[in-house]
Amino acid sequence: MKRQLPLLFVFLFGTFMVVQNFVPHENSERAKDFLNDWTIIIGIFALALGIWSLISVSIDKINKRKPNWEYAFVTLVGLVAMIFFGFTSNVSSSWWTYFASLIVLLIALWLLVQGILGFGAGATRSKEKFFAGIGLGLVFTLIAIFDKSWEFHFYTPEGLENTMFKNFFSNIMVPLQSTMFALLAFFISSASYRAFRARNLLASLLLIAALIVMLRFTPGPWGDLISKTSTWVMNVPNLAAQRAIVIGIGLGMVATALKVILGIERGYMGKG
Amino acid sequence: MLNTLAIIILSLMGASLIYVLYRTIDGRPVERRIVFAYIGLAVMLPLMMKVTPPLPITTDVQKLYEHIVKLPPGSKVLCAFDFDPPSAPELQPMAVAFVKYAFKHDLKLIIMGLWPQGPQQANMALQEAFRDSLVAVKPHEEGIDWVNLGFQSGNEFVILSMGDGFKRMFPRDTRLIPYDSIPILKNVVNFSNIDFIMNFGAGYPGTREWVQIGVDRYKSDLGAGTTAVQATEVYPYLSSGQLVGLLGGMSGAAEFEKVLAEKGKASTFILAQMFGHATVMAFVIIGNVAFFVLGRKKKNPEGNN
Amino acid sequence: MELLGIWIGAILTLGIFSFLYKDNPVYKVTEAIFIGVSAGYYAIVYFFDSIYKKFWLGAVVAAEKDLMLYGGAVLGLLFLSRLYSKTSWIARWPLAFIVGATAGLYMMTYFVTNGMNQVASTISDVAQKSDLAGSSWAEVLGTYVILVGVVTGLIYFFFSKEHKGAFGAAAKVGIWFLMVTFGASFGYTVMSRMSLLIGRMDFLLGDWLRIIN
Amino acid sequence: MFSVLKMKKYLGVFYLIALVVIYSTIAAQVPVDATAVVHPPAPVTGLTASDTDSDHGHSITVNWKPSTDDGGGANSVIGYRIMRSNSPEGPFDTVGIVPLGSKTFENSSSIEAGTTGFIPDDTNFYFRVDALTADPAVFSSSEGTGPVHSYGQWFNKGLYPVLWAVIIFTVLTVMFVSAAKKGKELYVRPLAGIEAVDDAIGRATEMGRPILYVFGLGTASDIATIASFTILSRVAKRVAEYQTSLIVPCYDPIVMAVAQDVVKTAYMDAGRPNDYKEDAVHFITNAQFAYVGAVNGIMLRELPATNIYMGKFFAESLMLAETGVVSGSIQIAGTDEIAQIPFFVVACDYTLIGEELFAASAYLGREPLLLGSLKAQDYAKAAVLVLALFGILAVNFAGDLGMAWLANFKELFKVID
Repeated sequence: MKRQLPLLFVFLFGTFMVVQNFVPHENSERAKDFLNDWTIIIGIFALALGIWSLISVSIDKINKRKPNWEYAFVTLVGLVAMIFFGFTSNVSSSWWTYFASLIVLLIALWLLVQGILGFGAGATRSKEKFFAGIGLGLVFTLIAIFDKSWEFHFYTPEGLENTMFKNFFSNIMVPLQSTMFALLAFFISSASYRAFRARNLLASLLLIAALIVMLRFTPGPWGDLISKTSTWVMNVPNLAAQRAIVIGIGLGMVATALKVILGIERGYMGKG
Repeated sequence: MLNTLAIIILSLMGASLIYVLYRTIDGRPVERRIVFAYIGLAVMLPLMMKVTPPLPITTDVQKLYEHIVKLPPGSKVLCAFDFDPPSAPELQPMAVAFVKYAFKHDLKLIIMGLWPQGPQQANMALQEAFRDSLVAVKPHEEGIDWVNLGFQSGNEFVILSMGDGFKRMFPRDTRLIPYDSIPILKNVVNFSNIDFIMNFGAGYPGTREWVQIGVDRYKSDLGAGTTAVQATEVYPYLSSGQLVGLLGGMSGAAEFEKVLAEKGKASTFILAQMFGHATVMAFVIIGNVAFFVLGRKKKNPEGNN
Repeated sequence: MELLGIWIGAILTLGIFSFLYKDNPVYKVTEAIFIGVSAGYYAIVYFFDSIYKKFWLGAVVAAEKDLMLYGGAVLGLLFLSRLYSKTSWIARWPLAFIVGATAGLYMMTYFVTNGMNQVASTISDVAQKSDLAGSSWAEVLGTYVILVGVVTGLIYFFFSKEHKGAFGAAAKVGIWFLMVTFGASFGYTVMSRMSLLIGRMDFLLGDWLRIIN
Repeated sequence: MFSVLKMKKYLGVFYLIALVVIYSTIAAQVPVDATAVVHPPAPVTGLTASDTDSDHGHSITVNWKPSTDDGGGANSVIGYRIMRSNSPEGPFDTVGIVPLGSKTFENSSSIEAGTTGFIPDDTNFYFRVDALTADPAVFSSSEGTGPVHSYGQWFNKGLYPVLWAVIIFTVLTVMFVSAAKKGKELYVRPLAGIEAVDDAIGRATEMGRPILYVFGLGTASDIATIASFTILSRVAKRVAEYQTSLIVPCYDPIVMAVAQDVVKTAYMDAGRPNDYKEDAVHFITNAQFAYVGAVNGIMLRELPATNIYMGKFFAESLMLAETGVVSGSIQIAGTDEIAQIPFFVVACDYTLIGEELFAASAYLGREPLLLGSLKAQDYAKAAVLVLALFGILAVNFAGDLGMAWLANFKELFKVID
């Protein structure tokens, strides 16, 4: 039951999708659309598990004073703040109650999670922490309900329009993302210096092809010849090898998928 | 002052590469942090220099230029911004130069985007253009001289449906004003009322889709500015005449600024890019020269597949 | 406010760049901020995309309720059984659904696009008698080089035959082709990545420090 | 991927609208010479309408023989207008306009009721085709045809070649797997990257440093990730046996959940369930570059002896591999993302290229069941080669040998769904 039933599910759904491909009827298309929607909905529940993993690993780090535990606080604050911003919006003209609520929420969650984790580990005072957390959470909710300084948005997407949510995105996420991406320029150069050597025939082929293409993008006296050669390299040997790789990958995938459907490959269930 | 300093440092860096070569040959390759420093400075310093590198104008850019100058004042140009911030260093300078030129020569711009962040990039380009003293001579009004129709999801299907009528895909502009109440869009039904399409594309959907639908199906004139990576892919459309001209990557942008006489960021960026590329190549060459000198002494045991 | 944003952006940018020197506290703080904020950001975006737009609007408040969507919600809830180790085996059901359905879907997609259609493209790529008139000899030769590349490249990927003799030689030619490809795409990417760095430098020197422009 | 599939359904509608616009524009622009009187052209003949075959329904195909004044005769036809009605008497509405020379038109819609131009199934329609001239007022209508109704089919006849190929491949796989099960020795050539895995784990044990296993950005529904799970289960088992530690930072929460199961089971199989630590496999974030930043941090702080990258990788491939060099780790990579293979080849010690990643799970376990399918893959590759070579010969020489039907051999493989 624990292992056979899932394998049966895999077989049934897998076969269904294979057969679906041959059936153009609209019922088959609708069924496929539903399976697609299901995958998306399952994904968000899984994300909750992921966030829980991030939180519990961070808290564990802090509690056990593992190396670099201080930074786990920063992660947790960033995470909770972003989720808070996403579900709420500030409706009063001043921001202080809004941010005060965020701090109350942080403390409440901290106590709550400490309490929950404490139950399992049998730590002292976990009950007290848990209930203190719930109490603070209640205070936090009451402010929202009665103070009218800010509000919840679980059922309307206005949270996405929250000013702070947007600011955090454009002033923190965007620069961090593009800077991280820009690091690639540095890594490429150090790799070129260290590893790009004509050690043997294969490495030399790689190096020569790379140099030809690089020269093409660097203005200089080589001009037309290099431009023609690099176009040839891209259109002839490159195309050929890409096709060989694509066919290989395709067959590898088809074989793996087939093994999964037939229940021969079960690595993903923990069993090899 | 900054200029001179940058030139001096860059020349010193060039000279010091000989020492790097010596060390590498000696079997003591420099640390990666030094390589990082070289790359960082090689990209940063040229940005501070007021030097324009001599750039020959390639025929792709020349062709686009010749087509644009022929557009009479009052021509309606559809501007498709199909890129996002990561591609902005290459594409934004092209867009800025084009917008400035258009405003100075009284071309009417109809802006849209197949990428969510495209219309924002367009707004940034417009802001930049308005700062230009020659553009500011004459007031340019939204809705009369230009309009931003915003982003529409649906990739190539958006272009396809625009053939039926722009209004279908863009019932309102970004200010939420209905299509029919925008002066510039009066008499603009579909592609047949557009004199030229300019696309700034960084991938899918982008130049390829505009060629396949806008040009092949609706017979419009299309010019494009793309990233260097994309340029290789759309190059065939240029030789077949489906594109009137092509700006490829940073060098395309710099050449475009040069032919339009709109000095902009690309002219300095191209210098940074040239130095960056040259530095990477220099390190590849140093590594290999050292390897061949050293290689005779001992075999490198490190193997790769 | 905009100025504050630029300063925060610049400080974070420098924090990431500091990693190039070595791992340090500034980078660690930057990294921690990045992890927390991005995890929160995507949690919110996905929540509104799937729970709100898809499920809530589609199956709860809609006039014509898509009752099938509840199936997804039930499977999703089953996934949460992992939170308690005694019931965690139930989570294998939604997992079996995802793996099974996508294995079936991908099996067919790749069979067609990476298998069958590639046969057709290989046939079309090689110069045919009818093309010979309009092409130069170099172009015609090129198409045969493509054919050699595809054949030898595929031979390299054979697993159950020893790479010996003529077969081994073909496999060797195949790996030459692969290496040229790898070199070309490496060189190609090097050139396109430099502009990302230029973009960041422009932000630091221009928008933040205002020493250029 | 899914959105593209969905979009295809609407392609017909868009295409139809596009056609209407082009040809109405063309028709509007053709100068009408006021002095010349255009006579009504000969109407089209042989009009038939039937349900479109091998589709999801909601589509009717109309066929006709062109007017004699199309490209000949009075040469006055500029196009055809396809008209549809719910009753034989009319009124008829325009559903499409096609250029001169056309003989067929597909009137189709999406399956969603309420979308533009929706065509309900099992509803009777009547069709008529008008031959148009440059003068919008002058045209000739054909005889009506009908009733005709659309309905969905349960099999797509265009996919027969695919069906046969899939059946052959499945049979081959099952055959080789069962042959392997019976104990038939199967040769597989050595793969350097796979043989290095064991040494690398041994090395980690000697150095007392952990092993880092990275899935990349794949989700649980990527086949590359599924292959990677099997590799992880082998690696985790060895790790448990050698009593080394393992770190698996995850980008996708489902991948995390599965990987936790995989590692836990591997520890139990190795007889060391108590050594399994819950936080060995943990989620970081599903933002690409934040994930890279975190993994890079782990590499420099935990100094793993071995980094294994298996799965789907994008721009982060080189960032990870270069940082791994700094921490002095042995690096083994495998991905099916073609654009990233070069970076791994340059910066890692061993790289599994494309298909080798999918073969790796079979290699690591050396289980006959899994090895059997490698043999089937090889046969499929051989078939691809033979068919392609045959197709090239057929295209060039079939005509000369009087077998013209073979010249279109490659069409068999052009599958558009």
